[in-house]
Amino acid sequence: MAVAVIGIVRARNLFVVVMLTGIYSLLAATIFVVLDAVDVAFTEAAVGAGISTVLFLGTLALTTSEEKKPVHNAWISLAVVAVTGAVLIYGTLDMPRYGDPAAPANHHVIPEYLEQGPEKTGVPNVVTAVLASYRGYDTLGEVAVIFTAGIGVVVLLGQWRAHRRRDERAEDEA
Amino acid sequence: MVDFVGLYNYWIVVFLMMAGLYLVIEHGNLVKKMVGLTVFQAAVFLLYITLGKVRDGTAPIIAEGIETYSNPLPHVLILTAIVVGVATLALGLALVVRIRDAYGTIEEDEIGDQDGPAI
Amino acid sequence: MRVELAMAVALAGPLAGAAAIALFGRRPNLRDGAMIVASVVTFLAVYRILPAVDAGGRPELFLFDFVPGLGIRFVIEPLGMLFALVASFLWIVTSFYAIGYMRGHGEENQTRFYVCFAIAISAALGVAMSGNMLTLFIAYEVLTLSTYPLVTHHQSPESMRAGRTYLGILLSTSIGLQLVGIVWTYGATGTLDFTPGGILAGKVEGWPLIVLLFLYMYGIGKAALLPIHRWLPAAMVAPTPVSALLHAVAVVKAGVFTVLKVAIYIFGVDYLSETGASTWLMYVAGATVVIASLVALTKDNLKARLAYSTVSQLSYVVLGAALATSWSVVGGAMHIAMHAFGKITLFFCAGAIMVAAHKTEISDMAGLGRRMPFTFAAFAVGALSVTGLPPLGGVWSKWYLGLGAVEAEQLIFVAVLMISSLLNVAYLIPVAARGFISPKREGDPVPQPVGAAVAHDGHEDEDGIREAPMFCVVPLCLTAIGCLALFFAADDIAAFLAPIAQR
Amino acid sequence: MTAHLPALQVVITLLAAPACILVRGRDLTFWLALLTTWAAFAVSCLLLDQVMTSGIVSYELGGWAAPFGIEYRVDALNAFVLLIVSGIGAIVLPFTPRSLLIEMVGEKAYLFYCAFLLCVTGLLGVAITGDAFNLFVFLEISSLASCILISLGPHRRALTAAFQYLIVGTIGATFIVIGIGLIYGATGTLNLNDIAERLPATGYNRTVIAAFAFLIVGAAIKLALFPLHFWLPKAYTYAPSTVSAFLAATATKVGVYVLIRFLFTVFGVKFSFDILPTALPLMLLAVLAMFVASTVAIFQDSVKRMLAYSSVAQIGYMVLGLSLVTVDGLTASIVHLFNHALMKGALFLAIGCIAYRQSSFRIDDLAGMGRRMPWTMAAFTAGGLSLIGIPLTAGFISKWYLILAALAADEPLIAALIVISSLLAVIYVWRVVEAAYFREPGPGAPSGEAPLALLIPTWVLIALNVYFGIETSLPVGVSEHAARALMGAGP
Amino acid sequence: MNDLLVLRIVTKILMPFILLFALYVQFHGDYGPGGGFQAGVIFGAGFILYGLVYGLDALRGVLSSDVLRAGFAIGLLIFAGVGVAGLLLGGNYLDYNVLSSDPVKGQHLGILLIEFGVGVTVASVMISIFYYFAGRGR
Repeated sequence: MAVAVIGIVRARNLFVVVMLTGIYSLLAATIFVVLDAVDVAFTEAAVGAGISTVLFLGTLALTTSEEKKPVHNAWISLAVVAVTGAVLIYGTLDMPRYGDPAAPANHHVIPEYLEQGPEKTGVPNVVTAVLASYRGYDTLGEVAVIFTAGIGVVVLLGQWRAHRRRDERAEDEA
Repeated sequence: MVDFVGLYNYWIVVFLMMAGLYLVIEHGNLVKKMVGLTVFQAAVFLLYITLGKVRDGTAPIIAEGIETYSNPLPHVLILTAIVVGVATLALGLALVVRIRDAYGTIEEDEIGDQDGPAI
Repeated sequence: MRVELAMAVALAGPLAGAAAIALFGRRPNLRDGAMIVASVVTFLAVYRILPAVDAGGRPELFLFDFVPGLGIRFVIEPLGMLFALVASFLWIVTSFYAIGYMRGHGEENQTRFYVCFAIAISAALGVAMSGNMLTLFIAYEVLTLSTYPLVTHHQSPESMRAGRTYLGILLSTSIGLQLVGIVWTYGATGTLDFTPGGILAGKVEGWPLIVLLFLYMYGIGKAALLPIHRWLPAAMVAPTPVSALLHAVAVVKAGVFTVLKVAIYIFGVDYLSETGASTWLMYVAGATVVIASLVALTKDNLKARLAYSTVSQLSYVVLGAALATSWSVVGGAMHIAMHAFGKITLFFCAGAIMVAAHKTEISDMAGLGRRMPFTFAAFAVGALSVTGLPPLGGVWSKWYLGLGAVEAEQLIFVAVLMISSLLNVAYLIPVAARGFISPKREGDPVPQPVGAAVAHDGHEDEDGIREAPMFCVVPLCLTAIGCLALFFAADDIAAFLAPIAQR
Repeated sequence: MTAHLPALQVVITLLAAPACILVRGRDLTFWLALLTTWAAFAVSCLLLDQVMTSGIVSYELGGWAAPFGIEYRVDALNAFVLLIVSGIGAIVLPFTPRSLLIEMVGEKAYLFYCAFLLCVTGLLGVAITGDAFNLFVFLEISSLASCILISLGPHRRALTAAFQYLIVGTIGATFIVIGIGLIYGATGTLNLNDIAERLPATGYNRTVIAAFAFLIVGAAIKLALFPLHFWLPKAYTYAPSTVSAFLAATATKVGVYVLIRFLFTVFGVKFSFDILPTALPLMLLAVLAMFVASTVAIFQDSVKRMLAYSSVAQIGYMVLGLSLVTVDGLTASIVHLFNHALMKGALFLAIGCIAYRQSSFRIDDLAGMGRRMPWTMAAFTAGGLSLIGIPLTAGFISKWYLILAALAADEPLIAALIVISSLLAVIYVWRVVEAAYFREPGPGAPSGEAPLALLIPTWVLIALNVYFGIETSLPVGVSEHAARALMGAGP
Repeated sequence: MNDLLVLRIVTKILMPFILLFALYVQFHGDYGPGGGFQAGVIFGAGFILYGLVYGLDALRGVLSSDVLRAGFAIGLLIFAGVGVAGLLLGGNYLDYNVLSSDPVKGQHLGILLIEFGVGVTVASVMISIFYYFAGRGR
């Protein structure tokens, strides 16, 4: 994955970048399977490797596929990134170790989900039970987000007659 | 240093995250910015899922004879987050297309050059 | 109840007048009539309050609270009464004068001018009657804002620049310093009500007290202490009625009035003199008196000279507050009235000269007195009053201030008063004297018969100089007579003001 | 039905948004949107009343008990923010039909209303929820929806502004997600209240500190705290005026709310300010925001941009208040939250009235506007006075409490800085006033006043500015109540 | 043209299976991995494939963009409506227990319904996003 990412950073041809991103997503999905998150893996594969790639390709078809060489100084961004990374690393120092069953994340609310969830909802897939019922409201929000994005795309890319006029006017002003 | 062995997973995630963030901040190409955002978010997803892994656990689908399950909650959250991510992506790319229509370029610098002083 | 009603009428009268003026904007006669009516009604309402205050009453008008215990309250006491009387009376006079001046000059935007004028008067009365520091502050700000359009009336680049100076100094000092002082006071004492004896005693001490006094004194930019006096000369680009009423009476007097109010009812005269917190202020005021007078000497433009003279005279009042004795406070308060009458007369004259002869520079005015005898006579009276010579009102306030300086054992300020009087003589008397004495210049036409004041259309060429229109001349004569009358009324005024200085 | 008020608060607008798509008719969607925002406003009024009389209202969505399901938890602070969001929405919306014609394409009207409702939903959802992840989801709804709204601006630069908003907003949101993840790793719960209870048990380890950093930075991006404000001026300048009015009045306010919530409720005063030195940097940034942004505002040619920078400065005041970490300071912050929503809303609506007549917002092009559009410019001036903090306006009340709080916290320097920075506001407001009233109009100046449909909402906000400058018991009472609760001093 | 023909036939054969698989994922989400979102994506992908091979106009003939736009709304409304139903039946918002006399059955019903809503919205949004991106190129 790291290789894919380095490739993404370095590559200037955007098709390559997009393909690498798709590979990156697929790799992520396999890791999700390894980490027992089958639902997530399924979704990541469908979305990250599928839909996102299609979207990117669509965009590239409509725009351009070569990135110009960046001209500005990279030091500031590197510094920001380095600081953020350092804070994260610092934060992980006290994290529970990988796969530790005793980690606080795995207690508190989880036993309820695992033991009561299937009985109360009649759904053995705990992920679905939590997603749709315990935290159903989050899912409602999620649908609203998708809905918003749909509206956004309609607004932005719809063939509105007035758009044309508007953009021409903008061109004139420039 | 043995103590840190259990953390290296996180550190890989951190590296990925930072690469994504770097892409977003540094690159002037709007598509590449969106790619960066995707990478960044995917890394965050990994962080969550890593958190939820329980050694020897299996996917949290209740079945006979299995006692240890991985933590389902991060999975749920990330499912939602993936969806949010793709929604953002769709909207962002739609904007990129429109910007390209209006300016004829998707490089930040060139866009900046085209607009004169503020209205 | 009747008195409270009168207070409400006094405050609302000018506002109603403003509304009426705006309403009749297209019909000049009706509009000007409305203004006269409003000014008369306002004065009568203010006058109606007088007996109650004289009898020791403190009528109160309460509107609403911002924060529990802190709201818009109006209370009237002798000091405010005096200021309100002066301002409302002079508004009537100025209204007539303004009509003559504005028409004589053929000014534009007269309606806006009169509307803002009326609002400014209302604000000045609000300052006079305010019952706590917050109310005063609000009225003070309204006064600043409503006079800005008057200063920039001509909308020329020059007047815009002057307007910016005006607004910049007044707003930045009031918000930047005064408001901090007010909030600080509130934080320290929990009240902002004007209380006899002050509210700060025992609450703020030592250095903070001096800092607080500084915040107030320099926060009251309208009092024009030395480094922040620049707005006042700048404001002279305004039409003369504005300079006359607002920048000799309403605005600047609102400033020094606030200084007195703060000194008496926030700090407390006794507390000030005990702690000596105001010692620095005496020196600043004294320096302002002298330096501004010196600057006035160098000005050839009549209005500029008068403006610096005002700066100098205002510091008399500040000095009165800073000396913090009962005499000096009474003297300062009295000076508000005395100087108002004197200075408004001078400004009226300057305006009349401008309307009639189109002259603004003193050096050009030689010999004009013969053609405009009433104007120049009144100028002489006003100048003498401001200088402080008997039998004119100005003498008394200086007298009391001098007594106050003696009482405070600050004899140096007696000297300052003397020097300042001499300087007054030096920069004011020659103006009047020249008008009468200097020989007429070559080519000047034969003077017109005296009293041939006819309606002036503003386009008469310089050769036909004659007395200004009736609307201008009558008011300035009235105020000159007022200066005279005040000389004889001084005892009554002192007695009336005595309560404010009671221990 | 009163038991279900918290759910209704969000659901009403959420249901109306898709309904708009189905209805489609231009007028019909308008009335639908209007009705629902007013209903949401009514609900938030009732909620506030309920909270003030009977304390915290908790609502379990889906009937699942708190740490397992998602909980809505309304205290005085949320209820107040909800009131601001829904109230401003309700006032701004009637402005849109006439303003849309000019600044935006008419046939897209129903999509606009849909996006608007979604934006309201998102902001309300953020404000009301008691669950960390739910907060993120609704934050995204609001930021995507506002991105759409911004992109509708009349100039093509609206597109780049929206793109930047999207990128920066997503980074901010992702930071918040990282923070939430770390905190979940440390405590095992997502319920805000539950987190607050379980945090002390972690001993505030390094994970918690990192989570804190990410959450605060994420929130700071969202609320445009200096120097993370760079996205804001662009977005507000190029968005349609109605949108600028709504976003300026609500979106950053919700950001401030999130910051307050994390600092005071979730992490608690002890951790946020005693263990970590958060107050000082926040105070520094706030002061910088006040000065730098105000100074930049003075040099702007465009009124909208000027107002946008002024927003950054005003956010500085809010953060300054809370960085004092006293009940007084927090009260001042919350009061200013409310008052600033009123004044910025009014000012941007006044700009919208101008936009009805001319397309330029340059200060030079406003010359003589005071005579051409007297009511509009009078409203602008009144709003500007409120922004400066002239007495009898709401702005004065905020400044008053802020200065009092600074003095009470023994920070006379801060008090002085607050005052001095208000003077900068005097300068930039005055530039506009001077151009409008004391300069002669240019040849192309418009000749008519904006229609009543635009003037009425503008003047309603101005009237509220004056009303709440005089009758302060509502904002101050609620804010004090909220501040006490946040500082743990009991109501 | 030949490879296109192959593609067309393969697509035609595949279509029902893709859609069937989508439906399976949709309704089997309770037992195995999957759910409304994934189903919606797959469903959408099926149509996108169809559109790629047969052209946008053919797809428009099957599903007009107006229908899709209605789809966005209906999906969300189903979801939110289930919540309201819970409210009307005396429970809290999104409380499925009250949907049926037996709480567990109610839960199951609720989950199915909302997953369906999710699926509808996601599928229609995906397809219409494809529409707009593809439709703009021409």
